[in-house]
Amino acid sequence: MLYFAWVRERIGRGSEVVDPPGEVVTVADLIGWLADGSAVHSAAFADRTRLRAALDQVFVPLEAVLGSAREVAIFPPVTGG
Amino acid sequence: MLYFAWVRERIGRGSEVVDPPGEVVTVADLIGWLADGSAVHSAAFADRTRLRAALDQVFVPLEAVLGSAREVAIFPPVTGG
Amino acid sequence: MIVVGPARINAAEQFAALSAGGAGGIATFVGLVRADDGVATLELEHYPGATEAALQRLVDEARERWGLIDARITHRVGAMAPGDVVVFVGTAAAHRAPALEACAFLIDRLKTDAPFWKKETRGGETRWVEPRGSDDAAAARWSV
Amino acid sequence: MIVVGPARINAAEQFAALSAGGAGGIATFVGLVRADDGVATLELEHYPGATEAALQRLVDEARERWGLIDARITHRVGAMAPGDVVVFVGTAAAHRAPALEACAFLIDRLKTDAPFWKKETRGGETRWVEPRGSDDAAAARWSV
Repeated sequence: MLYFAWVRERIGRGSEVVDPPGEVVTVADLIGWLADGSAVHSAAFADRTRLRAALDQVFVPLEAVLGSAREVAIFPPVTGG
Repeated sequence: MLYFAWVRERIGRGSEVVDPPGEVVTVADLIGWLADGSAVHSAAFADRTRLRAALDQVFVPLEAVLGSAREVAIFPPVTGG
Repeated sequence: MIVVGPARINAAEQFAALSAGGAGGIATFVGLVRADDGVATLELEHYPGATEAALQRLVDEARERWGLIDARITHRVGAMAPGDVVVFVGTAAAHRAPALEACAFLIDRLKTDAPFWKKETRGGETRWVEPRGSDDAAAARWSV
Repeated sequence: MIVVGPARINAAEQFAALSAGGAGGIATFVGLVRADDGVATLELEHYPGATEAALQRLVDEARERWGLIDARITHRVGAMAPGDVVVFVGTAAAHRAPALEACAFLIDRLKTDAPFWKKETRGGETRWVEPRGSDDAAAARWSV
């Protein structure tokens, strides 16, 4: 897992390695599973409408299937430029 | 009169002072009067669709009335930039 | 060419590189930290690897769509002060229309497609910048 | 600011002047003598007085229409070689959309509204450049 911007700040770290169970199929499932297991994650992920995700460095909707992705990133909407 | 680009080259000078008669009312009249009086002007003004004009430095259509304008410029379509 | 890093952006150098290709028209857009709205410092975070890949995809798409001679994006990250250049976007083409359109495309789409996040400090308070709804609309007009 | 003259145009200097006003976005367009289409020399003629007035009207219109912080047009006249900058157009605004739109407006309208004429020499032959129909269409899209 990689976290950026205020997601990173609220979780208190930029990356972590997780091993979710088989019923975690989508990015949204993964977010829910992390929130269920930790008050810190639960607070950081409280408003799902403000979360965006990438699988192996490609932007995806939260409904995307994790599949064999090795790198999952969670972050707020981007604000560059 | 001021001439620019190939109009200037064909007429052989960049400016001249003229004193048209009263029946010369528009820019087109002035062009016709100059062409009637000189083979060189007649050749330079042969294709009226390729001529543009300005009165006292403001672009006008050939049908524009000369009025009290003191500076009349005749030139091809512009090609700057 | 894509560059993402903490170094100060030299617009003149970027411009000279674009001029070298024999183009008839060069369009550029430069985004700066505004000096007039009370921001003391701006901090830019990015997603190393993914950011560069996203910018490269945009440059590749612009080059193909508008037949560009060259396209460059340089985006600064880290701490910046008012007046500093945040991003330089430049396009070079034979004629002006493709250069101008591709330049607008690149900065509009960069705003929504490239993982950067801005944190600004003003009046002693620090906050993450919220995206503007108008950015989505600007990016969407380039959909084919 | 409007400049029309024979001096070589320094894009970096122009750019620095635009950056000085505290803008959030700066858009520029630079037109160059193309190095790839066989032109040996380009000669630019203008209508002294009328040309500067036409450019000033365009800059005034752009500043008002898009609320610009600054707008600059510098156009070279006289003899030029491939790679030389013919024209520099630059706009500075608080945000990117007005800067980009005003920059495109200025160069599109300059092409049809400002009295300049180009004469090019290629392969030993000299000819006056004909206007492109697409220039009228590009200028017309800015009519209000």
